[in-house]
Amino acid sequence: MILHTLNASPGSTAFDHCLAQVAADDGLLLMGNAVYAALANAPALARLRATGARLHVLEDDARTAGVTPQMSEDVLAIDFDAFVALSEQHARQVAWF
Amino acid sequence: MNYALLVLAPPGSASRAALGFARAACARGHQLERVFFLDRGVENGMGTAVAPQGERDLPAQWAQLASEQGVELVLCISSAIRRGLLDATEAQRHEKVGPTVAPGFTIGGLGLLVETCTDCERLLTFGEGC
Amino acid sequence: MLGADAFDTEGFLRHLKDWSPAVAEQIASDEGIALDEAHWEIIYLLRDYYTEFDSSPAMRPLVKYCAAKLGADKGKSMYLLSLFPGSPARLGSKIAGLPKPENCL
Amino acid sequence: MASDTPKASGQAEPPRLLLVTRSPPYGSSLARSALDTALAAAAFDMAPALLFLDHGVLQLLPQQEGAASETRSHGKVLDSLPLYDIDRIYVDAAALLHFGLQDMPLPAAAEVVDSTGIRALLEGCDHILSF
Repeated sequence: MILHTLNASPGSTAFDHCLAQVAADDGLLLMGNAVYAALANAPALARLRATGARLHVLEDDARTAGVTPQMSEDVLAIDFDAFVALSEQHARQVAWF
Repeated sequence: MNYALLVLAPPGSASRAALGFARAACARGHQLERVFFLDRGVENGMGTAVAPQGERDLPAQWAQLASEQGVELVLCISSAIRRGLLDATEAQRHEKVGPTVAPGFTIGGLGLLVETCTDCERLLTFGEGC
Repeated sequence: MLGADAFDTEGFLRHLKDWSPAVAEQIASDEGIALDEAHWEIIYLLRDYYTEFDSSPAMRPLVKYCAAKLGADKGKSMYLLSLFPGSPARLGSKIAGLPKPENCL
Repeated sequence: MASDTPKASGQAEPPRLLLVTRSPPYGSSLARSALDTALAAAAFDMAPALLFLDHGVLQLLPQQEGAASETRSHGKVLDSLPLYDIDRIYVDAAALLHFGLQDMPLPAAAEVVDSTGIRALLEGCDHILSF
């Protein structure tokens, strides 16, 4: 089980490479410019769903970006305490940026 | 658990996330002995940077975490000096104006990052893409 | 003889192009080392290393490089320490006119 | 003398530290930071493994002439990896294909890995540093 932290916009090669490596039992956290993939109508969201991984978004970044009001219900907004909890559950992290 | 963080991102969203994570990890009772700043991450320790009014002063907030939680904030020496981040020793050694490193930060070699990697149970990288 | 301002505060050349065998003698003399054939062999080996790898070696690669180029007898840290006491990679690089090795600790 | 006997490289053991490098060699300094971290880790007997992903495979182009831009040649420093006993080098097959570099000569120790191989590397180490 790997925690993937994704901080690059949908359309970047970092975004694509991350998706290629996410397995169904991994955790995925969208942060920075990756939060736009959490928009309910974003084509990138369908690709995220297809990984089967639990989807999270860093709440502060989503609110800053204006994504929160239009965010998909499939994505769980989390604070830093929950981010740390995710890191406790996953022995390794890969940062994609 | 024993945590270590590597920050590669300059002040911005990824660096704010690293700080938020560091605070939350300490609040959850984890050990965070060292945050290592490498590459553009060293810009978080720029003592001569001026935060825009009304915006977060990241070097000051990192320094606050360091003093409250005993977290060591290390700027990679080779990343730092090429960007003008010098402590008193390096300023003298390279005959430049200084020190320019913000209070609470120290300068050290990559060996300290490696040492941290051997000691910790959780290691997280914070970088910023576009 | 180069003037004092050709060197930084730690005695490394400011401009690598200033290096010559005479400059090596000058740096070595400041370090209290009288250069003999064995020293020169390592000095030119260090310069070859820099040409080949564009970097100054740490101790481990220097030992391996010596072993590969000069044979197992000389590819030993004890041998290098006997020529360049303390920190052979750093002191040797200084005398050979290589960039200051990046501070690893 | 025992202290001069090289340590077994531990090829069978999983790497404790995996460095993932995704940046091209010039432009930003991230590739250089990854490489410098690898050299430091080797100096401290960590036996790091290096994984070149995405644009990171461009770091492996032969005959880089740093002198042309008065900069350090990333390629030449990579040539010194064997002297640091860094002998676990993995290269993203899809990225080689993407850049038309599938016929490029690779370092002797390099192993080309597909998506499954990359996944195994990510799962098989203690810690990952991403650059």
